[in-house]
Amino acid sequence: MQRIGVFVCHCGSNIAATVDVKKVVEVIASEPGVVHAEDYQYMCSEAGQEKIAIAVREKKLTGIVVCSCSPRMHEATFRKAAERAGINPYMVEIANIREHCSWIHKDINEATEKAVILARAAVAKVNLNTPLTPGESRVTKRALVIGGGIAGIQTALDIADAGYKVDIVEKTPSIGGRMSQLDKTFPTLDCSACILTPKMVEAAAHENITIYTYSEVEKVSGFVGDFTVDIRKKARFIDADKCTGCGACQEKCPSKKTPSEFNRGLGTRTAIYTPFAQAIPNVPVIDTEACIKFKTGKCGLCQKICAAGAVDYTQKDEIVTEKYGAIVVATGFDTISLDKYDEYAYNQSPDVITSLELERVMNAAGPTHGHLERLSDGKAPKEIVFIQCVGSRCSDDRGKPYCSKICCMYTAKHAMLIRDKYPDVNVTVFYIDVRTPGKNFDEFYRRAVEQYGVNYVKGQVGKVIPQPNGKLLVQGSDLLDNKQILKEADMVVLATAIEPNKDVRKIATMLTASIDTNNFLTEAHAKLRPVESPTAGIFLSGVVQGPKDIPETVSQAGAAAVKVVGLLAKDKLMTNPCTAKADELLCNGCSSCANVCPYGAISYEDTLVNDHGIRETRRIAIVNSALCQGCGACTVACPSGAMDLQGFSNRQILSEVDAICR
Amino acid sequence: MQELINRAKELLADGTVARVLGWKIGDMPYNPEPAYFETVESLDKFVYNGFCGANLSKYMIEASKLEGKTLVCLKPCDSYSFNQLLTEHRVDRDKAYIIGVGCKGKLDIEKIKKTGIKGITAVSGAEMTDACDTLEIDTIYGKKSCSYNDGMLERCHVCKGKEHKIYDELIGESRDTCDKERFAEVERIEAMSPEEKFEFFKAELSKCIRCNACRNVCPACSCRKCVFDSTKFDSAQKANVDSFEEKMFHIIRAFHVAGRCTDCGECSRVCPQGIPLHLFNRKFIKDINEIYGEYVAGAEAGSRAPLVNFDTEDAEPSIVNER
Amino acid sequence: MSVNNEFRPKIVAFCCNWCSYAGADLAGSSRLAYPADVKIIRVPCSCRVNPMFILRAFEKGADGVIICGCHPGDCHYSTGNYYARRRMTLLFSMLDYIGVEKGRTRVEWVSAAEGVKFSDTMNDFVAKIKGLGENVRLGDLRCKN
Amino acid sequence: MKYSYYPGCTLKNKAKDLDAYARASALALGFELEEIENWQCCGGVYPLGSDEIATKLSSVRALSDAKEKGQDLVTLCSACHHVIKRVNDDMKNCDDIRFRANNYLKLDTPYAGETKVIHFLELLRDTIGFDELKKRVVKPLTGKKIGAYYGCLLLRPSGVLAFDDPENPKIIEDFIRAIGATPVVYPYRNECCGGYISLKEKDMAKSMCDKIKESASGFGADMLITACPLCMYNLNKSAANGIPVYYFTELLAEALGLKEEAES
Amino acid sequence: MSHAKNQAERIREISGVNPLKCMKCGKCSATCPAFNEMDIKPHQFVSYVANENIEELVKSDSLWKCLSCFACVERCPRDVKPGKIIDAARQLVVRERGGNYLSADEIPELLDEDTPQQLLVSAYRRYKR
Repeated sequence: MQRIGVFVCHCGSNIAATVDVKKVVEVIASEPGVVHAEDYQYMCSEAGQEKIAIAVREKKLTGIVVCSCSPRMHEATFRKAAERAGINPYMVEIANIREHCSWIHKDINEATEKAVILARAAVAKVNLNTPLTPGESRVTKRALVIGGGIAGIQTALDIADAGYKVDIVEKTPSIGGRMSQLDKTFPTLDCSACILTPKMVEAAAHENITIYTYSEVEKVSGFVGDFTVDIRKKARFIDADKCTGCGACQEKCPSKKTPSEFNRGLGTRTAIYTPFAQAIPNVPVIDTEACIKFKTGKCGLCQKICAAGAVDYTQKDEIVTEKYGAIVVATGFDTISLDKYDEYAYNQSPDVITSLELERVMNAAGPTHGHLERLSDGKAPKEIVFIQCVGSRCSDDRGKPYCSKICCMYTAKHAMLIRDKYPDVNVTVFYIDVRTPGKNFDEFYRRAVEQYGVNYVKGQVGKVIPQPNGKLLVQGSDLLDNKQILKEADMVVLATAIEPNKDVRKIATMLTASIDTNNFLTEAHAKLRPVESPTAGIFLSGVVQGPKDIPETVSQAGAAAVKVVGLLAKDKLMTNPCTAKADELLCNGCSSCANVCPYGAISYEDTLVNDHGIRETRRIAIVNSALCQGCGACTVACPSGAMDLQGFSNRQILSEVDAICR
Repeated sequence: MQELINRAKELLADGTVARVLGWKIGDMPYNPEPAYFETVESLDKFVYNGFCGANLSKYMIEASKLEGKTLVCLKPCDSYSFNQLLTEHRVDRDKAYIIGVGCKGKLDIEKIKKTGIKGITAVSGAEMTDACDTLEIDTIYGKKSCSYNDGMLERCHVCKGKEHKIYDELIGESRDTCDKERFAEVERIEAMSPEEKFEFFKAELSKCIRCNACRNVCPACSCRKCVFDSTKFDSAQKANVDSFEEKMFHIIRAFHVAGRCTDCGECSRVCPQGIPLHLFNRKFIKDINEIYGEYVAGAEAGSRAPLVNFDTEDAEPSIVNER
Repeated sequence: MSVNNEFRPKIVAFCCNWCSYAGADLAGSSRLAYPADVKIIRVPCSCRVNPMFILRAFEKGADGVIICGCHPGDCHYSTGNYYARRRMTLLFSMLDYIGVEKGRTRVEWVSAAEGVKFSDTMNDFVAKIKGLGENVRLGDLRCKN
Repeated sequence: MKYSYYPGCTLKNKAKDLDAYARASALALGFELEEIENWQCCGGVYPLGSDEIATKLSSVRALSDAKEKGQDLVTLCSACHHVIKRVNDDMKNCDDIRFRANNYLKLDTPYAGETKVIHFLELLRDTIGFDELKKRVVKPLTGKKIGAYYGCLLLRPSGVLAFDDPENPKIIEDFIRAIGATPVVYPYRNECCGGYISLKEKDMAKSMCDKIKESASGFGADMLITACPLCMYNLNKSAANGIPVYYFTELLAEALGLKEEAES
Repeated sequence: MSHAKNQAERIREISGVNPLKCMKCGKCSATCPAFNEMDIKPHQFVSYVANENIEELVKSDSLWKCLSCFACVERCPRDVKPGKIIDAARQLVVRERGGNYLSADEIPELLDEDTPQQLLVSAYRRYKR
């Protein structure tokens, strides 16, 4: 029988207001195995942890139950406290009486009754706990960053500057991401390219950074400190070592009609192309779906023209396999499809565009060379209407339930830039709320109104009605005037909701990283561990975690880098000792367990066993504890109960069941 | 039968096999029992007829540990069990010399007795070489007869087929005996109201005396030590303390063999209380076939059982509520 | 048992550590109430839930058992919930077959971000179990006498 | 191929031709519309209140009748389609309504939304296919510039009607192309004609229809087509311009060379 | 429960709408083709119910101007369905005796030779008990 101490935390009033902690102490003290029970204001405080140490000393405790917040919060804290007090850290169990009890129940009797039951279950479990010792695993001192936008670039630079090797995998032919598509940035109106390009160059030149563009992560295995990743380098059909980036091939390419991804489909590109002038690497790729040579076998003009002899139509995809200690996901975002929002006539009129498309229109390298013009007829607009929250804050199934966060600011930016450059153009913004928290943000928006005379109308637009004369009639609400207004516009710009890059679900599955219903990756803790995934060794940078603007993205990218560096700085990692183990006397050697093991951690060995005097050689399952991650799939596949999971054993869980159902 | 005995003698004599695993004449004309024969002489007691229902594949677990090869007689349905044991590394193929024996359906003495035939002294018409359509039975009350089909085990009416799935050689003819819908009984229960279902199983399972005959005979239930005998789940029980434990035992037993059970029907054959235990296993087989696609345990050695397999598009558990 | 003699079911919820347990934590920190009848047992993965645990809960007097895990495809261990899904489907079907009321057992996939779903699920499950009443068919007769 | 067919009250009376052209065309295209026996009026508008049962029963009867025959239920009038499709959705998805409706009706087998409700246009699109229809056209309406008028009932709420993109539909435009004419897309094609409001608020309906017709002719339409007798009525009351309004089935019959036959 | 609260609850029940879901964006009013005919505007239907100001709402002319065209229902980003609220308010009125907006006497003069049956039955459903 264990000697168990139970410590009931008040958590200020978080627990104590709804759970009668004194009563819990009183009832639990008479449970079998419990030799000590007390309550305290804040068990996680130093004084609280000291109480554990004192009780261990004085009452010779062998097991500890802390009734407090979620184990996901402070299990590690109390395990360390136990270890300092001289008890094996795995002799600690947490009864979650805050998140699972006091915070969700109102009736004090009901909550107290439940807290007691949860405490009993934990006591019952500790009674069957056994000391466990973590193993050690090595750390590969190299990081992988998935995504080469500003988030990925910044994270990679910070890791590389700390002295560690880091690889960037970018799906498109160049790093740079969404930021490279922007014209200006808020809240100061810097040119986006002017501040991004130096970072791109720095990353490319950094001795610790390897960049794989036009590449995708194909397979991930392993675990924190020791991931193995297959990267598919898609064939560019250009020998990057030979290419001088002269651009002659692109000038001569006769296939010029493909919509340019970089210009959001507003302009065209050639079949052999670099997405934009400052692309890194400055090595083109051949789009085989557009290339005449690939489609018909004829042409081959680029190969003929290339003085460096870099064009190679026979190039094949290549798989690079590399080991990493940590992986950062920085896959960024895209705008949502507007197919379900055609009341705004996006699919009916070329003069209805998204804000990201407007960035390209305003950009000197864009489809209109930076001139603000209607895409239908090239005429200069006189009236422009901006519509906010298109697809954001929607609880129907058309859009996204969240606020996309960046739209209020970029719309103020667009409105201001337009009014500045074209003072004769009237700008109207239909908004629901203007949300501009952030340093110098509200001031920025107010300047748009006060200094630049942008007309902000509180109310959403119901319909954009194309007119026979080519104008767009915008039918919207003016809620302050309680009127329905009809405004004739030349252009309509939609602040389209952003969503995580479509590939992120596939990547999250490969990484076994949690993902939420909106396809943003989940943080380990919403407040305290915002750049880590709950999956150890996986870190989050940029919009993949949630909508954010450039300053926030860069801060978070740096934070993710620090977390990676902290991990890579270690030589060894402690492994989870809660691994599976087979009882050799019960094992049938039937292979059911190995069939369900996702890690290939189970093998079979002919083992000489002594089964109550019968000595024979049997086929016995052996678990490699360095590979086992402790899911427990094998334990249920095993019919004889030979396979059990340490820390979550059959008898431990059954004892919890019994305690709850008692 | 003589052909079989002769061949067994030959193989024993030339040292191909060290022993023969077959059936030995019992104390009654209808109760032969599994036995090893290690000498040519002992084979005089060897018998193979319509009453040799016992599935010998499970004996091969122990026989695999012995020196030399064992000649084992497997009926078509037994060969599925052997394959399944092979898949699970429980038997050694190299230690077995399999003679696939013909089968014309096996008999259930209880069924024969139920037709009113008592005091049996001799039975004829159940030899492998017989046509097996009528049984001539000598009793202390005189000569009786009974249709072979009427005396056949339930499992033979839903026979999986007369083909052996694994063998070294074949001796004897088999015949198709399948004349019933295999899942008809399961479907009948499925169609009941929850109350009726519960009453049905309560009535059946309350007869259970936990003699473990079902477990002992079952070729899939071959654990060195059963969970119900170990301390791993605090589940070791000997007596039938309450009705729940019977349910738990039989549900878990069926669950543990789900996807591995070849539906050999031995559990029901040996149950001294006559509980139709195969109805549990057959329910799992039916569900597996319907939800995850047709799967026949033991049809092929090395195949992956449905419960250690998955498909990303599998049905959700809520499908149960919709069925 | 509360004073007004209202039936208070005993409900065991097995929650995987990575998604559903975290979802329950989120329900808690978001103060999304559900009845105190639900008691959560933390398991590493839904594939750790042995049918024995479920039957044992019923044996000891539980009125409902719910298993929560990561959404299929999102398992922390890649494939655990796929196995859980098959096991529970077959087990539930067997329970239905022997006459246990449909709805006493349930599987729900709840992610770490779905506090609302966790709370809604538990509210709904408790309501359903209350509708079914006490679990007489699978209760441990020994303890009830 | 046989379908159950629910004509609705107006098609037996003021909108006889909408019905006649459809039946003639259907036969020519190889499917038979079998009128449901003893159908009752759908009520014209879908009863929005979640507690209204009695007003939904006539639809349930028609739906159940089709189910018994194992046929899909074809509708033609936009209002009937709207009402029956929504009631069907209730019967499928709303436990309370299903329970109470079945309680009232005491059908041999309870109805739970099993029948598939399809509009005649969907039949043309999904069963026959517009490409195939085009092949069957003998008198293409070449040169005609036609505006499709959808109105509200066929499109909204899109979650239930699932007819087409509610903001930018194309099924009638595709139909127009199939019969050899040129569709004219104009933004008011999914705006309301005024519906039942025209009984008492005649001016309001008129001004709404004016907008629709002006928009259509502004984009160059010579005529409008519709599937709804009430839309037809309201649009014809508008004095905006002389642009004529036809039932789509009339043009279908014409293109198939059946117009005279159908009229006789 | 006060009468106003009771009435508001009835409307929530009949319509199946939760007015608290509204984020006050005004898209319903931006959408409504009958907006200019209404004294209480579509986005206000929601706040009237939320504020339990039913007495005013049921007196509103808007009850008889809504076309049930579902444009507001279709476009509402919060799935609030103002069109269902106003119909529920209308139901409250017509379910009370004498609340009919249409009387049998006035029908003949409203008809013309082209009036389709559909118009009559629809109007009846909407306006009368």
